[in-house]
Amino acid sequence: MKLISAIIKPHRLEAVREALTGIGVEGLTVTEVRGFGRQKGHTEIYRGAEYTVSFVPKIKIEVAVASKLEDQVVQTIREAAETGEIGDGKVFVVDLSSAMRIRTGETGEDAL
Amino acid sequence: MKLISAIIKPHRLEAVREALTGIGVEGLTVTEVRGFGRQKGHTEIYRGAEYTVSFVPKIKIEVAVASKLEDQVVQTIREAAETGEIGDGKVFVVDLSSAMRIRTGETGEDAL
Amino acid sequence: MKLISAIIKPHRLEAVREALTGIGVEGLTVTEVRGFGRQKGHTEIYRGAEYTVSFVPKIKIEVAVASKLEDQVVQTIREAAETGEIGDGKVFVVDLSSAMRIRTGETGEDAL
Amino acid sequence: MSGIANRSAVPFGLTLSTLFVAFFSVFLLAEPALAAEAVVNGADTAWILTATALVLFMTLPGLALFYGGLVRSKNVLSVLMHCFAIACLASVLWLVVVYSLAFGDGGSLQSWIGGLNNAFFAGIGAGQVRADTTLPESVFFAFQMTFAIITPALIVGAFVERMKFGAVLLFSALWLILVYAPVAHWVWGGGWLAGLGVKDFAGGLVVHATAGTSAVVLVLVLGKRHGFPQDMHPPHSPGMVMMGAAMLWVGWFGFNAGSALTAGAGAGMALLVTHTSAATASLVWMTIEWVKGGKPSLVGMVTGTIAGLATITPASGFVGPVGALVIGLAAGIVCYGAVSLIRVRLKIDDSLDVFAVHGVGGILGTLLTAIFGAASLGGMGLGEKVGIGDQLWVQAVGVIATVAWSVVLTFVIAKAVGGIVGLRVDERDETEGLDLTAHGETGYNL
Amino acid sequence: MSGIANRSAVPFGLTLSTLFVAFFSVFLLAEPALAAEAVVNGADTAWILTATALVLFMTLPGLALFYGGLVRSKNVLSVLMHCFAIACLASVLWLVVVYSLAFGDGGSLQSWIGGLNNAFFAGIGAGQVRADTTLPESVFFAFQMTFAIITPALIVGAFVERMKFGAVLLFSALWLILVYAPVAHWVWGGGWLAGLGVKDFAGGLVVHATAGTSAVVLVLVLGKRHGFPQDMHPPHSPGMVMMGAAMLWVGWFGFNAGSALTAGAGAGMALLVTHTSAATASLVWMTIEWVKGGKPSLVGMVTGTIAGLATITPASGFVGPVGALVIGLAAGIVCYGAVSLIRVRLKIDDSLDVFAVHGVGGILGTLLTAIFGAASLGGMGLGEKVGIGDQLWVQAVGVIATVAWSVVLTFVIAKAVGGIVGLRVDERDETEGLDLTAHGETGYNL
Amino acid sequence: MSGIANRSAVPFGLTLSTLFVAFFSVFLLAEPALAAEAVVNGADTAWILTATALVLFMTLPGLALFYGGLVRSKNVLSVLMHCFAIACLASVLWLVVVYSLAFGDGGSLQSWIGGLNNAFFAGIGAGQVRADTTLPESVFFAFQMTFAIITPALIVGAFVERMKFGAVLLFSALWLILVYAPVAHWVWGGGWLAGLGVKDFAGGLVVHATAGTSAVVLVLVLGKRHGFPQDMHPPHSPGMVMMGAAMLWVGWFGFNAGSALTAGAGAGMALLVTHTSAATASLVWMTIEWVKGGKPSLVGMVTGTIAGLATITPASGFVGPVGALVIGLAAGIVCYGAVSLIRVRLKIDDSLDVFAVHGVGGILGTLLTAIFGAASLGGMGLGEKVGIGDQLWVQAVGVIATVAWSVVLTFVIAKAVGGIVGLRVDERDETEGLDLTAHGETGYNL
Ligand SMILES: Nc1ncnc2c1ncn2[C@@H]1O[C@H](COP(=O)(O)OP(=O)(O)O)[C@@H](O)[C@H]1O
Ligand SMILES: Nc1ncnc2c1ncn2[C@@H]1O[C@H](COP(=O)(O)OP(=O)(O)O)[C@@H](O)[C@H]1O
Ligand SMILES: Nc1ncnc2c1ncn2[C@@H]1O[C@H](COP(=O)(O)OP(=O)(O)O)[C@@H](O)[C@H]1O
Repeated sequence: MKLISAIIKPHRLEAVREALTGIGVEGLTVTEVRGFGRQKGHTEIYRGAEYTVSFVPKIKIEVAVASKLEDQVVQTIREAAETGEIGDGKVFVVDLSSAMRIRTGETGEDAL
Repeated sequence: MKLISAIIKPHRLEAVREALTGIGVEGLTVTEVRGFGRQKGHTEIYRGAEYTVSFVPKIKIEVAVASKLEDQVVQTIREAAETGEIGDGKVFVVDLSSAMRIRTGETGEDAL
Repeated sequence: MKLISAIIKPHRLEAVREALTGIGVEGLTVTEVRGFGRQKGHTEIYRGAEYTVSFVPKIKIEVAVASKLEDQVVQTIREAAETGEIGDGKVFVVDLSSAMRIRTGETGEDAL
Repeated sequence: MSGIANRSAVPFGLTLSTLFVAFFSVFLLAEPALAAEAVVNGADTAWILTATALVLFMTLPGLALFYGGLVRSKNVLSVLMHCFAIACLASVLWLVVVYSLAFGDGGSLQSWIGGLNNAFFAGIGAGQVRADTTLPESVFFAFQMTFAIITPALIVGAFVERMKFGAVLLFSALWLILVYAPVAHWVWGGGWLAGLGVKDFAGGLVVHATAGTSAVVLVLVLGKRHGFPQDMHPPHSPGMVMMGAAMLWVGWFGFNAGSALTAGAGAGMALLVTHTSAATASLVWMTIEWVKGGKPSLVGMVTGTIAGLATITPASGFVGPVGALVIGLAAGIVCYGAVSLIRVRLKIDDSLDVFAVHGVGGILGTLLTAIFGAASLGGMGLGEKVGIGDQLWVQAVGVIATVAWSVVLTFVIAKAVGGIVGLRVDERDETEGLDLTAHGETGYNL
Repeated sequence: MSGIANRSAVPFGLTLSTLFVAFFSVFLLAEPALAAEAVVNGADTAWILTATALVLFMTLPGLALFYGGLVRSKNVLSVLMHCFAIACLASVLWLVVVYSLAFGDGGSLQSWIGGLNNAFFAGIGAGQVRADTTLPESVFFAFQMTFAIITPALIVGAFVERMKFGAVLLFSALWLILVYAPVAHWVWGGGWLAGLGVKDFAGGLVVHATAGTSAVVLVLVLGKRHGFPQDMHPPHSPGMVMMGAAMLWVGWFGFNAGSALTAGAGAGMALLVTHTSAATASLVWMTIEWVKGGKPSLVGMVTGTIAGLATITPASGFVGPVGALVIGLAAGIVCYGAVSLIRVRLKIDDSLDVFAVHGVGGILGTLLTAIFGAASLGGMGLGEKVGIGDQLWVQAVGVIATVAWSVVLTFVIAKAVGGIVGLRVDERDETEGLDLTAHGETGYNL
Repeated sequence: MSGIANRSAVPFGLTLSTLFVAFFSVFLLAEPALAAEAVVNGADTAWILTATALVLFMTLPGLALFYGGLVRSKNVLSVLMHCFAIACLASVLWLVVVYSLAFGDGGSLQSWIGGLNNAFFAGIGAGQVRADTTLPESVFFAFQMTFAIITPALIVGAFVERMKFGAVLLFSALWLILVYAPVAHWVWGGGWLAGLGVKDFAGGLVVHATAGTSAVVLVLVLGKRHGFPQDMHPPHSPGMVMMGAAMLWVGWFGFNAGSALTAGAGAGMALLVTHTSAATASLVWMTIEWVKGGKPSLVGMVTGTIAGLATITPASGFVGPVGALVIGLAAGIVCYGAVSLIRVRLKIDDSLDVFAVHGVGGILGTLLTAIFGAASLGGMGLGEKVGIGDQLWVQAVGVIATVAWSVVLTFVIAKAVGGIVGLRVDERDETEGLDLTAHGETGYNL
């Protein structure tokens, strides 16, 4: 199993969620994060002084999936999240050594 | 070492933390997240229009533990987090390739 | 590739970001989390009753880097985040099985 | 108003049909039955119009914010909703029947309750002057209405985070009719306590003692919040609490100085002593926390403010500034002790300390009125040949009667409402929070 | 004021040079041309000074918070900014020219528009009494100014989350001069609608019908928010909405009871009926939501409040308390229906329902004034030999004229502003939110 | 009051025993020594009661929110606490001694300071009329008290996020006695500046110049915030800032128009010019930001509002509306420049710009009063044979005396407080935030 994390632009969340639902993903977890990267933050002015806010609001989506679905899920996320502009974000994948559904105690792919 | 992530219902956090402390876990990190899954979100009505909020508030607990403790920790989380209702959440485990305690520079299991 | 997560004190964030930028890290993602560990929370008094807040505000930094940079990045984080006091936090490293830049579709180390 | 007001009517006896007649009578009898002899004083009217706005401001948004900030964020909207809905409901009921019960002519029952002659504002000409005042009756009516709005809203603090919304409304409506109306009539409407000489300038008994006592009784029927007292949470927004307290303070100028019903030295002194007591009690509470725990808190300080305000309320027309200093001191110490006793020691989940602050404060102030109202102690004087002891006894009778009536009636109403619609939400809703489960909204979508 | 006021001036004809002369004339003509014969009444002045503060409070911060809480958190500051900036701009314009256009002497054009004689407060002595009142003209001027502040600010609710800041200011300035000034003149400044006998006590036509109608026209020119209606979000802070609504309610006492311009029974009754309608409409809206969806919401309830307040506004000096109950009932039902019709069914993105609440409420109240103003229905009477039908016709003429003028002029202004500076921000800014992109700030840095 | 008031008492000489006697004298001497000849005017009283509520509202919650929103979220409660605690402390001190020092009879020292004759409200009958007014002395006392509340609270903006709570209280208490009381006496209590003919209608010198100047001196003693200026953060809640500013604006009507002490044309004009200056300065600040940085901000705009209000304050009873336009314009430009100079260029960490806005504004307005107060420039006139130049000189003397006294005394007090309890929290507490470390609370538990 794989745990796929995607850092995306906040306003793409709904599109990504719909796209993933469309290919049969049944669950995912979302975190509000702040990103630092090529896309620069912004400057706020407060009474004549400048404040640089280096971080940009982003959304992190985490989806655990069976390994064979990895490519499809990554592609789906990419398509839904892409705007073509700097700051579109990343997809990271790590191996999941085990998974369990708390309610039933099911493990492995049944838990997803 | 293993990094165990559990997505649980927010009101179970205190119970899980106490249970983990009970079996000797000394540290953990908590994040407020939103989940999408079998448990459906809710509908809010605003002046005659319906808004569907697809996401449900969840808590993510991350605990890094020695590999030999994995099963015990996962079981403990499960017992404390379970309510038997849809939406109780998941436990995911990934391998931790290294760990370090910032204060002392200790690494490996000593860092946990 | 490695995915390095550091749990640090909130007021060290700026220092860590600058130190990482200094060694050429071009991106990172930050999450506000709450930590439980040796550093104790605090007690609030409300009209004669005590409330124990067990959790301490922390910041989680996630950086994906080429494997060969792991040590340097971990050390850099450590140096910038350390205050020498309990609660300075941890650095955890997991293997990253793949990465992709959403904007371009680049994968592997090019995506970072 | 012959034929409309049923002079022997008591609350339980008021029938829908009587109200129905009253409702339409205003269309039929636009001419006031009684010619107004007295004249309106413009200055007094200007001040009481203002005071009316100030007292409404105490509840909306003052009290709502004060209470809303003290609960958890998942229940904040429900608290605001309770205060707002009660305010609306009390306003309509005031017009329909409660004003008449409190201030109308009770005929042979005048010692106990007013009549129905002024239900739906019937029998009151648009320009009519309220007896014994220099105000148009519409202004007196509206000013008193704002008191009837805040009193049941005060009780909200007792039952937050667990009571059914329908039960909140039904309880408040019945309480207003069965507790507030009679006690207001006894003290201010020419009833038996007024006859005895009970002094309650702005509502130590009518407002604070009734609400505070009823709060604790309701809690005993309703039960504690799930997890109380071991698993509680600090106020979700102390800043919101402070904002509400500040608005209450400002609005209280209307409450107490408005109760003079004239724009003169009496109002001025009432304002001054109100302010002095509030400031003193705030500093006292702050100091106690500082000495005991090392950290004076914002929520603590503003709780002291409200204690000082509630306590001076009955006394505010009768004492001088130095009396107010002492009353503020007493308010801070006694109410702090009462909070620790009731919620912390006795573990009664009067969640936001309605009894300890308002009930205790109102009663304390009512008794201290007898002392610091004496001319020899800087007060305005207790009246010819009335000693402090005499007045203290009269005040005590007022307290006992008010408390006893509130306890018994609230118990009956709470049981009745519990039987009809049920008092509590189920545990799952309580856990998830009332905002979402009862009102379909979330407090903060940041 | 010879030589200064250009008596034939109409808005389009006012030239900068005329204003320039007016500006300096106040230095030259410090002595008022006209000796004040009437006397100031202190009590009335005290009340209207207070009412002025209350009505300013309605906009700042009341309306700003009411609207700000309804949008998404990324646009909250832009909404506050719109309300605040419009308030400032309207204040300055009021002094420069709008007061004079609304309440100045229009000479031969008096039926249509005031003159420029009072531009920059020229020709008004510091102690001068406003004609037909007992108030210093400075007080009358300031009180009326607060109405000119809130009216364009009401329109903000229509165009939130997408309109350019520059366009907001330009639109509001032109609208104030071209829509507000003439309509205020027609109804309150001695213009043709006043001559016809149109009754609009506190602005059902002048304030609510103009703002509401213009709101919907502006939206049709401006277009919907990106994602409307399928992808909308609930209010980001219902508590902020409630706080704003409560402040509006309290401030409305100044709005309606202040419109009596005296501190007497007329103000008292206006306050009472205002309050009654607000409370009733709130309960009605709550009940409809409860019955339909199972969950009465805080935002719903306070929307009812505003509907009740807007609807009673034109009637508030003419009806009695029972009339107010019926008006509140009608307001709740009709405005609820209007919201569902306009935004939900017709999918017109009048984002915060300015037309459905203010426009519909103002028009409804203007018509109901003819009915419940009748003495036979508990009102203050429609005047000698004026039947309900007669008055209804006159009121309808007022509505039609106001709506027609607002529609046409708003359309022209919106098109003009669109041509000059462009109405909308680009889509990327709309997506990122106006707070950051237009004002360089973020709402919550918690 | 023989034997009680020590006519030669100066602040340093006031002994606890004297106060002790004064405290008990109110019980012994309930009968006022002086029969009140003048009569209370109800309308004036109604207005000043209202104004008192408005000015309290400026501090609680207005100023507290204005300042609270500007700091980081970890210090928001500490700022609210500072404002609230100072308000309470100032209220009690006002009663104990400060009113008497400012407005009591100073006997042979009358030019410099009042006496102790009115300590604890001693020697003032409940119905007594304040000399030279038509108000009960209780009302005059309370109204002036609200000025003594806000003035030390203004200084909070200078030392936020780093000063010890105990030091805040001690500093404020000493400052009120040693700076505020004498300057208020000089200007308003019949002291030497009043004798010179200094014009300060509502506190350009007494309130804004004292607070502003003291703010910057205190900062120089206290030191900068850790990380200033390189590592600063934008305001944590611009919406809270705006809410506070709006309340300050509304409350300022009480401040300035209340300072007329009567409900007449003087109050009306004061209200109007106050409003005009506020609106103008807001637009000016907005425009400067727009032109310079491309993005007009909410915080910037409302800072302009406060600058406009502070600047018009001394002038508000003396100038006309067009003068107010010019004063507002000057306020916006000069205060904007002052902010940039002091905090941005000179890097003096007067954190929330108390000096640049209040100090500079108050001084500027005091000087401009001499110009736009002239009848030839639309003002109310400077008096018989007083030219603009003459008055300007008098005003300058007032400014110099006020500034000099404030600088010297504040320096001494700050050093003394530093020696006794220490001024600053330690760095760790500063980093963690004062809410938790000093008050044991957190601002937002969402
Ligand atoms: N090496 C990295 N490790 C973790 N997160 C990263 C890394 N690089 C970028 N990110 C995240 O991805 C987001 C987008 O990256 P950025 O460099 O701005 O644009 P792009 O994705 O177009 O290359 C960043 O805001 C950050 O949250
Ligand atoms: N495949 C997944 N990847 C990541 N998180 C998931 C996944 N499936 C579920 N979750 C998380 O677990 C939560 C609970 O899942 P849900 O399907 O609602 O109920 P249950 O745990 O009872 O099966 C979700 O809200 C989501 O946060
Ligand atoms: N086993 C663990 N798993 C996950 N997070 C941990 C673990 N132990 C500690 N942490 C995180 O590191 C933070 C610091 O740990 P703590 O024990 O307080 O101090 P120190 O890092 O000095 O040992 C904690 O607040 C928590 O967020």
